[in-house]
Amino acid sequence: MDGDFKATVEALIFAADSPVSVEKIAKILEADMELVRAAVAELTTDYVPRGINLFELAGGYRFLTSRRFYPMVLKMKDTDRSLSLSQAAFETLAIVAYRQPVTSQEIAAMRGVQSVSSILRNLQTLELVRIAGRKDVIGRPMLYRTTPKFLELFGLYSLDELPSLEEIGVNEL
Amino acid sequence: MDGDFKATVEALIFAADSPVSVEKIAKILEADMELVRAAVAELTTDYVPRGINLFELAGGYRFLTSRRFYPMVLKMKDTDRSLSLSQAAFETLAIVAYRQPVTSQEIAAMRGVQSVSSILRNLQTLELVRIAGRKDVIGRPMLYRTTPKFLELFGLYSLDELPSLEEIGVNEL
Amino acid sequence: MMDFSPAFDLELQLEGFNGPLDLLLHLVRKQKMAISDIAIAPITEQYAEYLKRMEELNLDIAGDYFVMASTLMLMKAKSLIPREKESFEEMREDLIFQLEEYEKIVAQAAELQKLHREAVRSFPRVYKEKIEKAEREFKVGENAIFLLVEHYARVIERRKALRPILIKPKPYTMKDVLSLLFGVFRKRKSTRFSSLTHQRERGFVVYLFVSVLELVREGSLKVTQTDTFSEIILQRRGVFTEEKQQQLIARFE
Repeated sequence: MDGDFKATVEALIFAADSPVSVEKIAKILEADMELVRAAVAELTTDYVPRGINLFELAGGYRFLTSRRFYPMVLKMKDTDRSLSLSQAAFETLAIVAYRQPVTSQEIAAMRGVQSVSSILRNLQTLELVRIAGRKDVIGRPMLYRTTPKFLELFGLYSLDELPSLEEIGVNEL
Repeated sequence: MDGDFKATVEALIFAADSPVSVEKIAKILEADMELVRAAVAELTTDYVPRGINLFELAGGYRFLTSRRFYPMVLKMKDTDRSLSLSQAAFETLAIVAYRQPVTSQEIAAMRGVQSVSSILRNLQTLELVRIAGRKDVIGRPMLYRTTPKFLELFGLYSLDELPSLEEIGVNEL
Repeated sequence: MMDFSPAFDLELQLEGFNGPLDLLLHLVRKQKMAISDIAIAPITEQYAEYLKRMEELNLDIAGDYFVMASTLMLMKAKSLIPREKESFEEMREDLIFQLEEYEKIVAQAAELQKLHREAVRSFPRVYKEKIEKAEREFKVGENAIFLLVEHYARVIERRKALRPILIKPKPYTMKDVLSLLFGVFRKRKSTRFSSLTHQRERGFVVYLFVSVLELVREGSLKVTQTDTFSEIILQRRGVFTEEKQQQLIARFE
């Protein structure tokens, strides 16, 4: 691996404000995706013992501080990125995450309540959920999906990484 | 040098909001200033060949993208083609779209700010908003409307297709 | 009324329920029942007891809980009528499905909480480097139109938040609804359900429905409906005394 190529990949990931995908890096560097993937893999290994780690998030790569040093960094920052969401909001988010795209009415029915619109508004303001079009049924209700920021804040690379009910330990009937 | 100590210093510098001084790091880690200074020196050397460098600036340390790779970073920033509107600009555009025809003063009042004229000029330059006459009140202020290009960009046939507030569970009061 | 007084786990935070399904699931688990074995009659009683207890503690109970209560009461009523057997079974199946789905959602929500707690142990770099950008073409994303309504909503909500808060009229209580119902039947023998609900809000209708079911159960009212969704006719049986009214009110308070 050419040291400068790897360092360029490192610089790009570092300079971006959100996770950067392998495709994007390959396009910018006019390089082969495989080469980029190899560089990213090497970087990931290089950073394992360090204070900064390379994370796979929201379809791309991003540098974040290592989770091991959470207490010390927290001491400096005073506050972490925790969302203060109610249980009801977490349930609503779970429905959107696992069953997207989904309408507001469908979510309300699943939670056994009349309306979830204020919770959905809140999740939208937090940029965890967004409107992703309309459903092709009478009334054309809006469909909701999770955002890349949701993936980032929940440590996921893609929605496929959401733990299955089996993994959680609930038997799917 | 203890690898974990150095890694903690690395994490702190990375996550800080502004350049951090040796003094501050020493205080957080309850460690000797000399030890912190040594860790910073080692980190600086470690990062020399990489895509990220450690710089001493304004009385503190911070990581920045290595200057050598600036051309590539610039290229990446340029690739982020879909220039997004600022929060303020989006809000202003939304008010024009939903309340047209509307005066600059009315928009400013709704947003709770003194003036939106520079934002409106910007939206005019982007051809999203246009002047559509004057209001028949004292001072005859100009009235703003959205343009056909706005409809085209936002994928609408007509303004009737704007999603309603009601649909997202917000009632205008 | 069957004397049924479940031992209340008062240490449990009553206000900690996240909605009617959460409360129902809690009741089913307490009975160490499988969801699919849910027995409607006892669960209905317990559910009502919980609501009563929550009211006693002056908790702010969302209307959603009463909607579920009336559904349960309706199911219970249907279970007693042979002709309604099929309809009852259908409703019971639906409720079982809903509870099973809800159980999954709760597990998934807990998993998300766990993922989030772990993910936020890492911090991003916050300050931005000023790297000059070239002039860029203006484009909007695919869902920009929805972003537009969201921004508009944000403006409206911010403006609303700055306004003085209007004091909402006190919502109906079971007492108000029962007094109204008794008032009507002191004067006449029968009435249409729709005439009582005309231009009333949902909360009132739910209370009214629950009251009617209660009166049917104890034999003071007869209800006829010839077809699904057709007009419901309420007929008085026996006398609507002040005493009976007080009795019923006491039961709900």
